[in-house]
Amino acid sequence: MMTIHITYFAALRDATGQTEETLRTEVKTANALFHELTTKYHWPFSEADIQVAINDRYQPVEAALKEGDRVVFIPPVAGG
Amino acid sequence: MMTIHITYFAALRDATGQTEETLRTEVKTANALFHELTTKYHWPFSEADIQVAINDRYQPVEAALKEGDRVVFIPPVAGG
Amino acid sequence: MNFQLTSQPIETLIDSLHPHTGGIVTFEGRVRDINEDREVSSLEYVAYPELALHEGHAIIDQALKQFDILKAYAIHRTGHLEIGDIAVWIMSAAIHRQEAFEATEYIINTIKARVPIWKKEHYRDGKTVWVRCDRCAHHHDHNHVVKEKSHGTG
Amino acid sequence: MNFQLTSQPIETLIDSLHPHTGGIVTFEGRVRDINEDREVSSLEYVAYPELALHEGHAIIDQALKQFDILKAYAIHRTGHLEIGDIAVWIMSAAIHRQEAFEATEYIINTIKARVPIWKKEHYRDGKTVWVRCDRCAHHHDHNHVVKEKSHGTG
Repeated sequence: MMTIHITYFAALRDATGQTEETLRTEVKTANALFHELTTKYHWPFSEADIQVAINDRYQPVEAALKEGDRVVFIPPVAGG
Repeated sequence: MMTIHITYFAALRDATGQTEETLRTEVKTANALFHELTTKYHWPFSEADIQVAINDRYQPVEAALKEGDRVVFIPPVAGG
Repeated sequence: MNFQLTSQPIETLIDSLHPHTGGIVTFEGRVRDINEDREVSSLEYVAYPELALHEGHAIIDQALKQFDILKAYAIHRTGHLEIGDIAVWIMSAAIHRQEAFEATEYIINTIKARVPIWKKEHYRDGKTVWVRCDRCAHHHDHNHVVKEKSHGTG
Repeated sequence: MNFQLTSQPIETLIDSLHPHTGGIVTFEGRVRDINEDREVSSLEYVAYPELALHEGHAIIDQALKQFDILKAYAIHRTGHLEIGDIAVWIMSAAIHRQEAFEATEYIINTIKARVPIWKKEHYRDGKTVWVRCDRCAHHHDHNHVVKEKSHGTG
């Protein structure tokens, strides 16, 4: 079990109904966490739509998580 | 014989030593006039370097001249 | 008059450039009133600032490395924007123009692909949508409409 | 700071655009202090105004026909310019950015090729030369130096 801090932006913030949360989880990787949360919140995205940031840097979606990581799932961007 | 008005710009103005002149000539075309004037002023350009405007519009260098035309020989441009 | 000659100075807001600078290309992205055939009344841009700044700086650094330019700069707006407002402004300065065109186009394309900024469109019919990407929105209309809510008229 | 986020309005000097406008690309051509390895102190631009205006308008009209743009505009300076001064300024506004990039690049390339404007470079060594074209000057050095005269130092 480890503690992970998650921040939500844009469509994921709307779909989740909160800005951030801290949770304890058994999963080991970012994509496993994504699937756990998708089940919980019924997010309208597939893994292919999403990028992952860990501690404010993009990481591969398969990246391992460690205690205290700050995770952001990034829905499709539309700046510019 | 016809009367032609010529205006000089840039390098051709320097090489000719005047801004404009009106002359009477036997030649029938712009390129013939160019060669007549090159002989007179020793212009440092060949026909391939030069474009021709007649009455303020680009014309082919072989264009026929008529009485009263205003001619400008255009050295290589360098705007922008 | 769409082409003019002037003997007076031409002035823009760009200064402090290296004296080798011969060509500057800027891009302004503005909020337009139509997107994918829907009438837009306003926009909201939200950024993930820590990562957006990191990625933005990395994009400018890459442009400076990849193209023969003297300077590059970009600024992106956040918050609520009206039609005609500038969402993003980019400039590249180079000795020769070709490099400035290429760098500016690289920077806007890469910002759109990588920088975590999201755009919520507010429509005249009162609905709102988080846009997934430019020029591809209506091909995936069902997935796009992540959440629509009534928003008054506009 | 070469990349910034801001919640404040971004402002430029461009206004009065169609509300469909999503992308604006500008080009600024500036006087630089080095050309073809020679140190330039200032420039002089001379135009043949009647033909330059005709050709300039024709270029803008062609850009409006050829590219999917909403507006295009160009202005060219004449007279004596110092290092850093803007010699030419061009803008294209379009619904989508790609067309604005293409149109602006077309306009500057075509102005340089067709509009009867000439540039005399004044060098730090006091000489002056009517430039034949950009980026090709030194390949024809003898032909270029149409007339050199002493011009003081600068």
